[in-house]
Amino acid sequence: MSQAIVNGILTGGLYAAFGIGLSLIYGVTRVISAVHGAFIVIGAYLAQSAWMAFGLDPFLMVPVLLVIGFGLGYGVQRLFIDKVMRRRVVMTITLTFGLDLIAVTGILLVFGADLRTISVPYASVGFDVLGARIPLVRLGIFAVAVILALGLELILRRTQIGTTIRAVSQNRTAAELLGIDTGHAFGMAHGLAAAVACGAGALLALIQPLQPFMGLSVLLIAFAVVVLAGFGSIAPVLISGMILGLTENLAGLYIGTEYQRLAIFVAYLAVASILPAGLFGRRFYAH
Amino acid sequence: MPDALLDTAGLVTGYGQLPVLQDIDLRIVPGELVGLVGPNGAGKTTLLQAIVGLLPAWHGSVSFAGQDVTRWDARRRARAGISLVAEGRQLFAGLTVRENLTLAATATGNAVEENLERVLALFPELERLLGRVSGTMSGGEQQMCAIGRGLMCRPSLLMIDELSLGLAPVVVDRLVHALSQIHQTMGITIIFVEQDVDLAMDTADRVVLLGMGRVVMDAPAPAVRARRTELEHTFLGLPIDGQTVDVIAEA
Amino acid sequence: MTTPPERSTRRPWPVLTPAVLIMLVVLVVVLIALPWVLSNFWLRVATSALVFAALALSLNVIMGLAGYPALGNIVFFGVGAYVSGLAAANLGLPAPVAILLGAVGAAIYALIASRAMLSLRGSYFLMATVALNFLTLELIVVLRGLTRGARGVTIPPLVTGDPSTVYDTFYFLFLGLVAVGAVVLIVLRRSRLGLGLLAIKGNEDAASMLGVPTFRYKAIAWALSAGLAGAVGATHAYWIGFIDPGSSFDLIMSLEVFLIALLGGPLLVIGPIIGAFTFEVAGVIAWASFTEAHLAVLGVLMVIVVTYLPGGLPELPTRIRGIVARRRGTHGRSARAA
Amino acid sequence: MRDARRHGVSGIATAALVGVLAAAVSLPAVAQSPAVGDPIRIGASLALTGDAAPDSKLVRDGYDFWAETVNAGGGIVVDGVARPIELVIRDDGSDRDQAARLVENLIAEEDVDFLLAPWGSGNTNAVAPIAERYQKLMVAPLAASDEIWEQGYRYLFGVLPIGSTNMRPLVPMVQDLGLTRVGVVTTDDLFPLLAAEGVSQQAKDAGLEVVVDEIYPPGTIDVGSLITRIQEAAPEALAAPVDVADALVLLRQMKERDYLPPILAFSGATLVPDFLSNAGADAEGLFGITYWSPALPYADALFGSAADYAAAFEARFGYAPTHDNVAASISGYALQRGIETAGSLDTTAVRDGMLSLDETTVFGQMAFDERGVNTGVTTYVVQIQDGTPVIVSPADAAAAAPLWPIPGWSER
Repeated sequence: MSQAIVNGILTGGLYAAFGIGLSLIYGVTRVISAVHGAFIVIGAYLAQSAWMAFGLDPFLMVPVLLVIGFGLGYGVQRLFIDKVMRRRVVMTITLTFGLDLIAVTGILLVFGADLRTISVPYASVGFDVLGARIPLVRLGIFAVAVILALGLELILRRTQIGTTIRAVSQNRTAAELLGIDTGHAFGMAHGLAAAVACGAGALLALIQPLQPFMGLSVLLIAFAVVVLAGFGSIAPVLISGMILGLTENLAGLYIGTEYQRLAIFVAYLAVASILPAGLFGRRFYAH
Repeated sequence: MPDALLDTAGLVTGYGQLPVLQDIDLRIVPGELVGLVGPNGAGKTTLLQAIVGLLPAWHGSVSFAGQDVTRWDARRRARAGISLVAEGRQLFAGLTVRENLTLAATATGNAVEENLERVLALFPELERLLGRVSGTMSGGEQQMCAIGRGLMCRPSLLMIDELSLGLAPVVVDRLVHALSQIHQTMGITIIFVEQDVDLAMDTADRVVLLGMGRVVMDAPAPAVRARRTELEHTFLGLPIDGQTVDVIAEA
Repeated sequence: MTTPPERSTRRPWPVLTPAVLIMLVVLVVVLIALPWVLSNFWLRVATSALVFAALALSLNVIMGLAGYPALGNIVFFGVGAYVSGLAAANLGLPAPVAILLGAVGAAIYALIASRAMLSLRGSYFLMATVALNFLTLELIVVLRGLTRGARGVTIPPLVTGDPSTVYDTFYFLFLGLVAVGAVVLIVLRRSRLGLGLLAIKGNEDAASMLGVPTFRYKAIAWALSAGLAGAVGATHAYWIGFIDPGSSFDLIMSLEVFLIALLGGPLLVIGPIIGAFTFEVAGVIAWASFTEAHLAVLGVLMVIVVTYLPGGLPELPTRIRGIVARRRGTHGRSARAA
Repeated sequence: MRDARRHGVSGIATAALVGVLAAAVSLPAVAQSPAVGDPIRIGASLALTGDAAPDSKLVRDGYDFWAETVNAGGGIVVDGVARPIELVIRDDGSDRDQAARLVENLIAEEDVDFLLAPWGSGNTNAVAPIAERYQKLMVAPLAASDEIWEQGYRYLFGVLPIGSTNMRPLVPMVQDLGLTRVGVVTTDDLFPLLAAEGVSQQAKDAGLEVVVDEIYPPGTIDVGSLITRIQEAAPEALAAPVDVADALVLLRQMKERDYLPPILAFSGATLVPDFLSNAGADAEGLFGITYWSPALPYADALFGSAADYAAAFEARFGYAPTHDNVAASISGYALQRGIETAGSLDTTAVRDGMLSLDETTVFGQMAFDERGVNTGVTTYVVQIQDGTPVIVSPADAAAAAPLWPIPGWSER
């Protein structure tokens, strides 16, 4: 039991890191970005490559990935999404899924179909608390995920660009009237979201063998996280991630491991239909 | 006659396929305080949107401070000094008053502190509201914040849509007072849209009356007051024959 | 000088004008004649096109008419396949009964899901349909006592004989389903229900205030959509001869259907048919030339359609004319609506 | 020039082979230097992209290796004419419909003479009816689903035994070691389920206690609960017939938890290069299942001994072959032997030829029953000892004794 809770929370942190960017993009641009999973996978592959080439620890790679992810997100927003952002969701989802397919193919062509993993020397290090084992790697992943989340929150709350992003998400016309470059602001928002996604990829690479087509399952987790969190600010996303992690682990322990994934989708649909606004309300930074 | 601050020539625009403004010629010189009046659907808001660049001109041109800005987008015009306090105030409801004000200054590349002082001097009420989330304030407070935000952009032309709509008389008095302060002490040219014709005539130096997307009357406030009856015709939607319009327009 | 933006996104819904009628007749004749003209390979391509056309028609019932972006609608294809497949493999029911059961089963499944999901709108509905698809997939996998789970189900053949007989049979079966889909859409479009659905698409709250029983209408539309998708899935199960969870609830296939519906643009009936054939032929070419990157080709197509052809194929002539005109040097800025 | 070199190389190889294999049934084509004829076109739809791409790559390399080896020797001699092999491989992107369509195209438009199957039971299931409809022979390297072989397909052959038998040899080994408590965990996938059911049943039949029997979703990121369940049940031997990615996840998270059962056996995954390169030192001591090892005393006229096959394959592709590679090569070879026995390319004749085979290949014994299943294959338990897979069971083939318990994480 205590082990399942520890696992659930630690993995939940990672799930939250998958979902945060998606939540931010939707909150600001009202676009469900299906290319988000690809950002995570790209981050994972880059972290793995750095590990292979230079022996660089994935945790140390995170800052680099933040920069790369930012560039990717900014570019995707300005080059593609900007043009169709205000259309119906049918259009934006098709566009982003199209981008996802292109990205996945790119990953396949660049990195090949072979499995790739990272095996850090401290993989078996851990300590026991109250009868539950806490692996150091997992703790590190959780910590970095939380730091990424809080960092994003800080940027949105405390910086000039954060204020601009929130302003643009609330009233685009007014922002234009003030001379705000809204396209740039949307780009920044998507950039920040993709940065977190790319960074989270390094964390994923620490526990999961990499395959080019793994993006979809990651994307589904991100969907579930944001549906639970309701596109609010960052804290609900963190909590939702952990709820999912716990759901999965407790279902695995008490109902049976084969129901683990089913439990996630049941939680996802149950919350979506009973509480359409998510567990925490749906307004984006509207206090 | 001084150079025009704003000059629209043969301006035509509208929404979708539907033209709203027909051939608008409007010339405003620096330092004017202009009230824009007209019945619902006459095109007042549309005109402001065309001036500020939210609607592209189909025909005709818009010049501002000697430059042809017809092709400029709203952002560029804002930076050039046109500020619009739009209908419904359009505050960033989730942001605090301070954030709303600060953002306006930084977005247009203006200093924050100096302009904030200027706005707070004009609306001391905002001082204690700086930390409030703007969406939670009263209508009057929101309008002050909106006007203040417009001023943070350091405009040379400030346009206010629906100055008094839905506000209590005491608040309206307060805003009218502020308006003349902005006009006189800051020397900013102002166009404001007002439903209440009498209020517009009392406040403005010059009144422009729009009807069916055209300028029906454009005259100094006292001259307009003298033609109150014709004004009422327009507001009631009665047609005014072309000749009369021309006479009035020339006045 | 700029003129008013010429791109009007809100076209009036096309009705049965003589031109459309002639197009329809030509299309029907061509579709019926195809098996006599095509080689078995191309007949298989055409059959796939019909499968996609039927699915896109079914999607149009809920998406085209009611405006509900059911991205995960492939779930009903899968449910239809499983209901009929299990009925045939385990109970030994004859194919027509099994296929009918598949359709009914999928429709009932939609009605059950509608209670929970049709109150969601836009992106939320979209994501919920995706979740429903994967939830159902997991259910099929977990209930392996009933469904054989990940092992899949082998379906007894519907017809035996030489390849041509088999292909002709399935071609006409799917053509029949396309016809059913077309009739359903045309009848709906002209009925009160259809009007109600279009009202819901325009503005659901307003429709509700005007007395349109929005929930009931949406539920009926979704059940019809699901029933048709279920019938396609059921027939497809016989066509392939083997079903398993992964390929019966395949999100990529759902995306392809989505894209085809978009290609059809505002032409609710003819659009998906032309879109599906265009898509399939393009697909064959793409597979031949970009084996490694064929998914990227699909992706590029999706990006292009959304970015440059949001009105679908019907918009293509106008677009091309626009590009040609620009090339000819109406230099000056393009008519870009800000 | 190129041809001359080929002949030269294969000439040496042939000479060596003739010496080693006195009992070789047929002499390689080049020895007789027959006239060179049109190629025999053999089609295959493979998942070069998509989910099944890593597995399919092994199959593709196996096919290529067979075709290249045959062609290096001049080709298959049919009616006195040496016919080279031309493989026509298409990518189905792991998509069932696409696989079906591609096979249709291979038969109807590309006019191939024979077919080799895609990787896996799912896609084989999808294309088998088409091959059947056109009466094209198809040989499947890796279609272990029991059910496929109950469909009465006349033109489908498979070189591997059916999946449910896969992990069974583990049971006698565990018994020999005097252990009684076993566990089985697997993912919810076609082959893993079959293998798990098979070994679980076998263990119960043998009187062992199955203390944990779990299924979990493939691709699960967090298998913490599964490990907790295993830990609580404390099996002495754990069989986990899961694919490479899932095996890596399970192993990694056991390591994080500092847990390892005394005996841990994956199925074929243990021997896949992808697994070994990624698991590195963590693979030490793990058990696995194979149908083949380069150390086995198998040989045939085409490939030479198992060791020869391994050496030549590694020289060509840069990694040591697994039974997946060899099974793919042998699929081609089975077809080749069918053709050679029949002396023609006629489907019925080749089918009869294949059914009549009963001979040793580099893959072991090869003999097909009426269903088309190869009944000659022996299954071995291997263990990674000092970084190398060695056969540890059954005893008569064992190169070493099984070492257990596997050293714990802290003892490495």
